[in-house]
Amino acid sequence: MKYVDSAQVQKNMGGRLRTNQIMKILFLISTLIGLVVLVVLFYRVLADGLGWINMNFLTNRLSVDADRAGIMGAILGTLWLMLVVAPVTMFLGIGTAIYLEEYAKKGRFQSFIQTNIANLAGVPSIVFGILGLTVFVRGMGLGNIVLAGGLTMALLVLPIVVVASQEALRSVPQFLREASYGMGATKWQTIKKVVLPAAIPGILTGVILALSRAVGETAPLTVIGIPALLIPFPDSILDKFTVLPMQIYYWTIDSALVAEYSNLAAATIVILLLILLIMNSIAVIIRNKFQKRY
Amino acid sequence: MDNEQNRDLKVREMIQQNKQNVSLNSVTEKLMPRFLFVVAIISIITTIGIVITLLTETVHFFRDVSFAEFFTGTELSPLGSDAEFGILPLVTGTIISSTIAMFVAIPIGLMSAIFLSEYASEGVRRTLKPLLEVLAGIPTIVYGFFAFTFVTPLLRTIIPGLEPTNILSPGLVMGVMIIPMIASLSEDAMSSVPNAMREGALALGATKLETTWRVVIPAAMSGIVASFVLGISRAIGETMIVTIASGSSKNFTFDVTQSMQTMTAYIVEVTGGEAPAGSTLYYSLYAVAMTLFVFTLIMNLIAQYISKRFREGY
Amino acid sequence: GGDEGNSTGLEGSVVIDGSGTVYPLMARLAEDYMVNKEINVSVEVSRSGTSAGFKKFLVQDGGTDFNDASRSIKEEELAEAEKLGLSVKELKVALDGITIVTNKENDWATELTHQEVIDIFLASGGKKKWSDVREGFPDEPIKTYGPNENHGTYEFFWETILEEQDLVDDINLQQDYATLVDLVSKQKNAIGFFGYGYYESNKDKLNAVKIDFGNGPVEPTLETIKEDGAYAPFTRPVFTYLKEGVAKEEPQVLDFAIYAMKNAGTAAQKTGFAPVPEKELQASVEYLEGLKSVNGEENSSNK
Amino acid sequence: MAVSTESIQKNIKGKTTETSIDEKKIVYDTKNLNLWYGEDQALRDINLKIAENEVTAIIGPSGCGKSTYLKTLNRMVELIPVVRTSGEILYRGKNIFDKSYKVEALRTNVGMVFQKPNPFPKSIYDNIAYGPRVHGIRDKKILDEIVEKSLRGAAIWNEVKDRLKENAYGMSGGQQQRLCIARCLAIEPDVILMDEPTSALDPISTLKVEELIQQLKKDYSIIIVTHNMQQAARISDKTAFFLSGEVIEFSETSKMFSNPEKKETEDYITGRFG
Amino acid sequence: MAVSTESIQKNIKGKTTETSIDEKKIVYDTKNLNLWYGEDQALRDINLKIAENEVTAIIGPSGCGKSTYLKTLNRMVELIPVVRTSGEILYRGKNIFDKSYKVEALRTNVGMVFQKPNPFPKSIYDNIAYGPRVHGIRDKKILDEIVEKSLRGAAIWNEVKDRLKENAYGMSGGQQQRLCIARCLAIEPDVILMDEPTSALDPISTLKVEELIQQLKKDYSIIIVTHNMQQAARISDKTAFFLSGEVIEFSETSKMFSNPEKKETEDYITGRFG
Ligand SMILES: Nc1ncnc2c1ncn2[C@@H]1O[C@H](COP(=O)(O)OP(=O)(O)OP(=O)(O)O)[C@@H](O)[C@H]1O
Ligand SMILES: Nc1ncnc2c1ncn2[C@@H]1O[C@H](COP(=O)(O)OP(=O)(O)OP(=O)(O)O)[C@@H](O)[C@H]1O
Ligand SMILES: [Mg+2]
Ligand SMILES: [Mg+2]
Repeated sequence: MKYVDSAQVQKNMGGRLRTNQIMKILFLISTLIGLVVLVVLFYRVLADGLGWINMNFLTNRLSVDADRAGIMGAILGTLWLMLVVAPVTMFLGIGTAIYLEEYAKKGRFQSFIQTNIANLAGVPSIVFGILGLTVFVRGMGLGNIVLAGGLTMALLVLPIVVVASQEALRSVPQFLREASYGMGATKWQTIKKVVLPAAIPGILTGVILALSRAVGETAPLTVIGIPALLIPFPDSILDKFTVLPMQIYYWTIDSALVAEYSNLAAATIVILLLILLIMNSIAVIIRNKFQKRY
Repeated sequence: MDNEQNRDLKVREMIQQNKQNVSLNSVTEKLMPRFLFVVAIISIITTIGIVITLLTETVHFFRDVSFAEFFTGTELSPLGSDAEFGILPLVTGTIISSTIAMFVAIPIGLMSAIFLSEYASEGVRRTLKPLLEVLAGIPTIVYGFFAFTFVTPLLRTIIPGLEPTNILSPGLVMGVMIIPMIASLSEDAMSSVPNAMREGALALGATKLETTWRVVIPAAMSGIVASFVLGISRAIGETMIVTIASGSSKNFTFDVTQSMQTMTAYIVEVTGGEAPAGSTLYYSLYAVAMTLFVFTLIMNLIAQYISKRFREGY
Repeated sequence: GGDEGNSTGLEGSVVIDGSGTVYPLMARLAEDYMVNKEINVSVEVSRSGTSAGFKKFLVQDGGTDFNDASRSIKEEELAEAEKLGLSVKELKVALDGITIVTNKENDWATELTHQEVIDIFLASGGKKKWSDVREGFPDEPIKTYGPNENHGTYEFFWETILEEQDLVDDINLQQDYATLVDLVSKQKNAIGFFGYGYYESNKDKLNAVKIDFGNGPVEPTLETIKEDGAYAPFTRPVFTYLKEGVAKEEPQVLDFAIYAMKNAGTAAQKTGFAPVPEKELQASVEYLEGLKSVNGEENSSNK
Repeated sequence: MAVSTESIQKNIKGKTTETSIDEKKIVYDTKNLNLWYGEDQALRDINLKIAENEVTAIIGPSGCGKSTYLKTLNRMVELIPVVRTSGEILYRGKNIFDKSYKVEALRTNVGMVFQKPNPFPKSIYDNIAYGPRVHGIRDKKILDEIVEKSLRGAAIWNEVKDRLKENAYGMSGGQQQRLCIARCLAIEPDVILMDEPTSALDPISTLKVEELIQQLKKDYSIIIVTHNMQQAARISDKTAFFLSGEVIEFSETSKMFSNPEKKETEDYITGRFG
Repeated sequence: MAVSTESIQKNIKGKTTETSIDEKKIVYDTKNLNLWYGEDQALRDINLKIAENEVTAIIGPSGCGKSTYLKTLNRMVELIPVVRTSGEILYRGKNIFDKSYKVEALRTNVGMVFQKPNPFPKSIYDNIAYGPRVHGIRDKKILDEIVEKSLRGAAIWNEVKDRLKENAYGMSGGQQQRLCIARCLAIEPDVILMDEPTSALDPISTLKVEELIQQLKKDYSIIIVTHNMQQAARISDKTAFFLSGEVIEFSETSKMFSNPEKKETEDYITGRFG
């Protein structure tokens, strides 16, 4: 006895194939939606901002006059901030990764730290802002200076560096370690002279990605409190500062005050995206250049 | 071997000598693990720091405001003379904006993942995926600007009743921001489903769609669901888009055309505005942040649990 | 005003915080000061709000140098200053007119009486629809908007104009003025209030309602917004506060204060405020000059 | 791999195959088939006629193209992007390479069983019901019947009837393979392709599957790739010997193992290479 | 792996080894060594005495514990966390398992060459200088001398002397392996352990490394694991035959290959299994 009516199956076939085709197109369209938004976003920002970008805009100090306003202070502030974030997060991130990969015994404690880092990566950035406000700005009395902002950001991006560094360390082949131990090198010597140099490209890629996250991050700084108008340039990590995303934020919400602020915000976005593009390109170059040499 | 080279070079002796006077090495050797241990602990201290910070001030808050009022109050007017601290408007704002975001991100992200993993050729995938990931690298402030200056006006021409600030526009933009995250993680999960599974289905006369839908996706379900949960967590914690584009009305409503405030936007408002330390208003900041933290923590734990626990046994 | 005096080589920093309403004015003064006068003095302006600003201002050592305020200092804040032994000086910098704004398409409510405005915003006013306000107005719901409680503008509106009675339930209060402008400019039935400056920057998007305070409709302009002008009932002064002790010890703070008072008039007009009468500004300048002559270490008797 | 010819002959002794190819109906007619993986040619000028209700075995050394040929018969080979073909394969008289020919329809008629059991990570029931469901059968009753019939057909019903809702991955390898055969039977195919279906199984499971194949022959045409010459001798009616992508010899199994025509065939069968 | 005993005997014909174990100095004395990977015992009751300035070969089928034993001699095996040992290994009279024994000191005296060449991803110079630097030698002049001497010692100086600053990964496999030997010589070890040092190399490179080993014997004691019995016969003085973690036979290479005592040894040498 036949249960499968082959005539019926044949009849269904056409519809099924059509559905398949339609869905395939739908899937393609879905994939393209994201890209279309990307293009529109770029177009909008460029259309609004490009006309405002010139040498003066890049080198001038901030101003309440849209015509005179420049973002040099914000660029310098961003650089100073990175000068805090980079060493702190590298030190903590790489150190943690080395501990977890090279020293820690695989066990409860190690997996506890690991889980903790995964969770930390999911904590909203604004909560880090509150931590920074409470501990660095108020608790330690630093005020809203580069150092306080940088420490906050460093903790925020720490999980990115830890995870990337762990991966890089894990991909260093065991035989290199064995070669070093075989020469009578100690564990730390082996890590310092063999493992770390071999892992450095992967680690650097992670660090750059972490920094580019920090460059674009706004929420924690709104909590820490960045002056709306800060004309002087910061000269040290103990100075007050503003950064590009904060300036975008203020100019966007102040566009009711001066309509042109909206264009300034767009122009600043163009610069910010350009900086991020450069940073990510460097990361890609490093990754490609040093990929798999053994 | 050239014996004249051997002359008086006695490496072994030199090494022996160095061994005797260099105790620094062994000190480093002993200290390094401990030192690195301390460094590794900092991530835990950070978590503890967050919890303690939030907890101590939250305790203060609950001296002034009862648990019941906070968690069941539908009225939030922290600034007036008769301040009320019901968190529900913020919770609904957060949930609604995240829901809208997930309505965008889940279908589009998943369908992108399906296209990339099941339909696209290797070359197409290798160009499209990084492009999609550019979306993930754009700072949220830029999305905020985009939502405020472009998406909202655009939506208002389509939806007449839409308020100029509303939860819909930032929700949608947030969804776009989360697409690459879901697409990427789901694609990873689907790519790791063995080909034998697909072949089994195709050999039965199933179309690619039927194979994907009924075999690949169920097999990759844990990874896919984990990506959804992480996406939700991300949406809950997202700040700048909603701060800029959704206004600051503390409406308790489910009407997406209205302006609403999320927990994150409330924190920005209160810290950026007047929050004299020690006032109930100031403490409310911590109570809200604590709630936010717990929300996202739960989401993250769920995601980790799912991806660890429910790996299919193929 | 208009002192383009040359640099006297001062250095150091001036930190200003406080009212967001006053922010545009002080930001302009700060910038002009740095650009035109003392290039080496760094002036930074934040706007965490009048009350939060006072918290940062009323600190024994350190703290901000100036606090902008869109209302007068409160009793309890004065008491706090007293406790800390700080002598606080109020400087009136400009006058702001609360402007009632409507949508460009609103062609009916071009003028309203004082009472009608109050009724529209009061819970007890009973004006749910435009037709409730006046015969002939459209039979459509009124949508009310305003800055939220964070702003001195709200406090003034509520305390002085509404005399602390309850606002309508469904009023939409916003933190950012950009949002407010947007909201009113895009809702046909909207009516809102905020400082004159925000109206002036958005004249192309909004209408200002002429108010009849009993002597015929008055349009808010820089002319009518005066303490004794026709728009006086909706006019309020805005201030900045200064700690005398700091002014005496830090010459750049005092110098900035003098510069600000001398130039407040022009700066006010550029930022949508009505200027304080020249006489009053002059008095402030004289008071500040007075702090200069007596050095800090001698005169501390006015505590 | 030294297999003595005698032991094989013992296996096929009992058989009497009198029908010749021409008398039976032809299911598959392969004409001048060539296939390339990119630059590498994997099949050369294959000509083969496969008859109805018979078991046709394909043997040959590793890499000779057995799996490739099998996967060409249901066009699964096209899942590899670099594959190109020339020539024709007529299935029931129609060229499966025709543009208008729907692969899904072909694969519905031609079931396939793989080397490694590949059940879906679903319940036993859902594994079997997958095919019918895909083809539009939703009626619970009918599905129940199909599941039972297919599992009976694959001689595994008694072992699993009490655990139909359990995950298929809880079964042993041999059970999984029979489940895969059952899954294939559920859509009532015409031909069943099997690619070394027992190579991952233990001897006892192998025996069960071999018995099953003998039974299935009544209702289905079966093409089976195997490495195991005794197996080919035991279960097949005809055998094709592949070498380096070519068909060296194709004839009655009894004839091929007792009296191969070609030297290469004999060498291979007697274990002299491979 | 059918190696005729004759061919091996041809290889060792020329050799005359008259010294017996007792006459030579003992470098390593292994006593009742047992080793477990978790639950699995990999070495059973090993007793072996290894003499100075000889080449000792260790042979045996895959998985018999050759590498494990070799890595125990410099305690590298302890890098695997689950390893446990019992028994003693006396190196120059001291038990290397003693708590007070520093592994770094042991490994400084006992160099190791691995199956796959494993140079560091650094320049040739830095590869050689690595060991001395680790042990505190910083003087550029001395380092230069050590590098030259070691590279000469490993018979590779002429091939690389003009490209000392180039990355070691630019070298051929055979060169890399000799570089690894040179790296090992740079700290003037006492013993060199080699784990199938030629198994990843082509025949010509293999020959070069074998010649090198013969030269090094003058100054070093060498223990070499090899799969290649002809190699063991060619280069070693003594041979230990391992089977399932046990030492089955240990004697003069010439004797073992011409006249093995044990049946298992003979079976293995003649290729009857393995
Ligand atoms: N995906 C592929 N891409 C490129 N070449 C392939 C691919 N699959 C198979 N080949 C090549 O095609 C030839 C035939 O392979 P096929 O798998 O058909 O051999 P087989 O006879 O089934 O061997 P086995 O008995 O080992 O399964 C081989 O040379 C193989 O290398
Ligand atoms: N890291 C490890 N963990 C657990 N067991 C191991 C480990 N390394 C080796 N073994 C086991 O120990 C036994 C001996 O292994 P070893 O590597 O010493 O063999 P071998 O003689 O060197 O073999 P080959 O010739 O293949 O290199 C084997 O059974 C192996 O499975
Ligand atoms: Mg095959
Ligand atoms: Mg080994």
